[in-house]
Amino acid sequence: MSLAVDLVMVLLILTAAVWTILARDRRDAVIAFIVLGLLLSLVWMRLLAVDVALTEAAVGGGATGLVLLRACARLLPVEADGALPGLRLQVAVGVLCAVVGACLAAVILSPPEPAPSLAPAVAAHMEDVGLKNPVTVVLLAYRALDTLLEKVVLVLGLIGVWALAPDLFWGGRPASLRAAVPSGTLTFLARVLPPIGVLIGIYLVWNGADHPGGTFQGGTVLAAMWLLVMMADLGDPPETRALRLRRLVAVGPALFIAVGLAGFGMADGFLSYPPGYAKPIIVAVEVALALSIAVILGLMVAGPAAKEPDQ
Amino acid sequence: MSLLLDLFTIVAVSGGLFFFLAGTVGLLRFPDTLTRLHALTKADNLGLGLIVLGLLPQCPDIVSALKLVAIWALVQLGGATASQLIAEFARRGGGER
Amino acid sequence: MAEFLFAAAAIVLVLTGLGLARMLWGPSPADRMMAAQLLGTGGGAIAVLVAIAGDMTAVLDIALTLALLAAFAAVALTLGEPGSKRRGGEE
Amino acid sequence: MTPATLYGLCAAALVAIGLFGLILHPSPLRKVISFNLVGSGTFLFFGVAARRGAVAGFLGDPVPQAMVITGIVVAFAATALAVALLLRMLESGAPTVDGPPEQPDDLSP
Repeated sequence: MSLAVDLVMVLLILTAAVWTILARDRRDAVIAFIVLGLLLSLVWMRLLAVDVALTEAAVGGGATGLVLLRACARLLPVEADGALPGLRLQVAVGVLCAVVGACLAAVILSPPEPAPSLAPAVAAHMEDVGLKNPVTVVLLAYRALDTLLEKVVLVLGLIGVWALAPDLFWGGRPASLRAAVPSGTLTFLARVLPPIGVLIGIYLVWNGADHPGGTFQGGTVLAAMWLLVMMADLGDPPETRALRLRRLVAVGPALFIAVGLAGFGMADGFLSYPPGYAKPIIVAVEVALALSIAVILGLMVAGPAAKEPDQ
Repeated sequence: MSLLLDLFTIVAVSGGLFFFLAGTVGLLRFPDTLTRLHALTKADNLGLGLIVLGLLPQCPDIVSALKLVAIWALVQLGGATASQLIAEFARRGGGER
Repeated sequence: MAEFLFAAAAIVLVLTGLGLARMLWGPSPADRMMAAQLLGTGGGAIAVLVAIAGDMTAVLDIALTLALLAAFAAVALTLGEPGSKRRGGEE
Repeated sequence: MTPATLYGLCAAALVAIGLFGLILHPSPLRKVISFNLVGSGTFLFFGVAARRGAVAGFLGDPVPQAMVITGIVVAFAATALAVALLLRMLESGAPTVDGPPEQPDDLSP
């Protein structure tokens, strides 16, 4: 019974994946990709990884879909888009990809015994940190350096997006996200939903210490609400040169680095927390990170500056 | 009492499943975009609504029950807005080339 | 009771999964988006059923996130349309 | 066959399908989407490893799970950067299979 349900799920995923590649229109491909994100979120739930399911639901279905659909909107429709090259090449590449897939499948079918796991190592440190959500413990204590570097990647990504602005527009506002035709319904949604969404975002961040949830999930939800407001034309994207905005981008990573450096003096070294104070420090870092993630994700979707800065 | 509540859950959730069936059949069988949209909202409103209603007696605590109601309310809001937007989109011919 | 709720979740998955046929047939992007919309609602229903049946209240948060972002993809779809002069560009 | 194994095979298929599109699609946007498919497959791989490593009272090994969360966010950042790059490329008039760029008024001198 249970395996039959999983088979159905896999079948649906493969349908969405194949259609993502084969759809002629690029917008159809993006819709298929959004469907795939929803399905994957259910798969993560099935694999009992609730934290990941939350991330996939917020990022996979929401944020990535928005970026891709917005790109579609700015490209002219052309017939040739979905056209794949000749059949002979398709077969050759298909065989090559099938071989790669078969190799990966072989790895899955011959797993090492016993299965390797770092869970005991994490369990040994759960007490010291004082949080009950193992994933948050890994993200902010056990492998905190990874998380810090990932924040740096996010900031670098944003700088990369901003750097694509023509010199003339540097520091100006990104192109507006508003819908092509104004809609009263959309305005209504953008007035009603954000207060609720912000509450849920804060809840996810706060809940992340002891239950599934956390900075990414909460931050993404906050970013989504901001984007909704921008799409309904209730607020333009801010000028990228605004100092307050740049401070918000930097506050999370900066606090994280400061806490890391403080570890040299107050604990065992970089990114180690003084015993007994781990939980409050981690929660403070999480709050700052969530703010930064929300702003960074929102600005990455908004894109590079497309207008001269106001005088 | 517990038996009665269980019975209520089974009836309500089955009702929800029926409306999901109705939504899917409508989405697949109805002739044009706007009628299909009508079928879709049945799943949003009544499908999820009845399932949430049926699950309420089974909730372990009051917070879960409140979350269930919030989920339904959010889907109402989101689903109704999405339907409206999709309908406007289809009417303007955004669907066709 | 738990078995019944798990079975109900499986049925919702099959039903909303069948809706994916609309994603393949189209004919318009609006129709395809409806398949995604149905699956989003179905995903929320599956999450609440599994959360209560398996006594994993954390799963309710997944449903909450899905419900919150239910309209998001549909809003994004209307950003740019063929036939309109401006496609998400600047004034 | 356990569900984890089944999803592992699904992950392998996702990587293969994504790779196919990544190699064959001429359009850059379609390449970006295909690349995201490869990414999703890879993440699912990690999920299977996490599910198998469920010991010490955890439902899954939290280390791969945390890495997947990091990975999803980085993949999003990469997608956003790639899309911005692609749009800029079109606006600057570079000929691609995506056709001529739209005429944004704000870019006219």
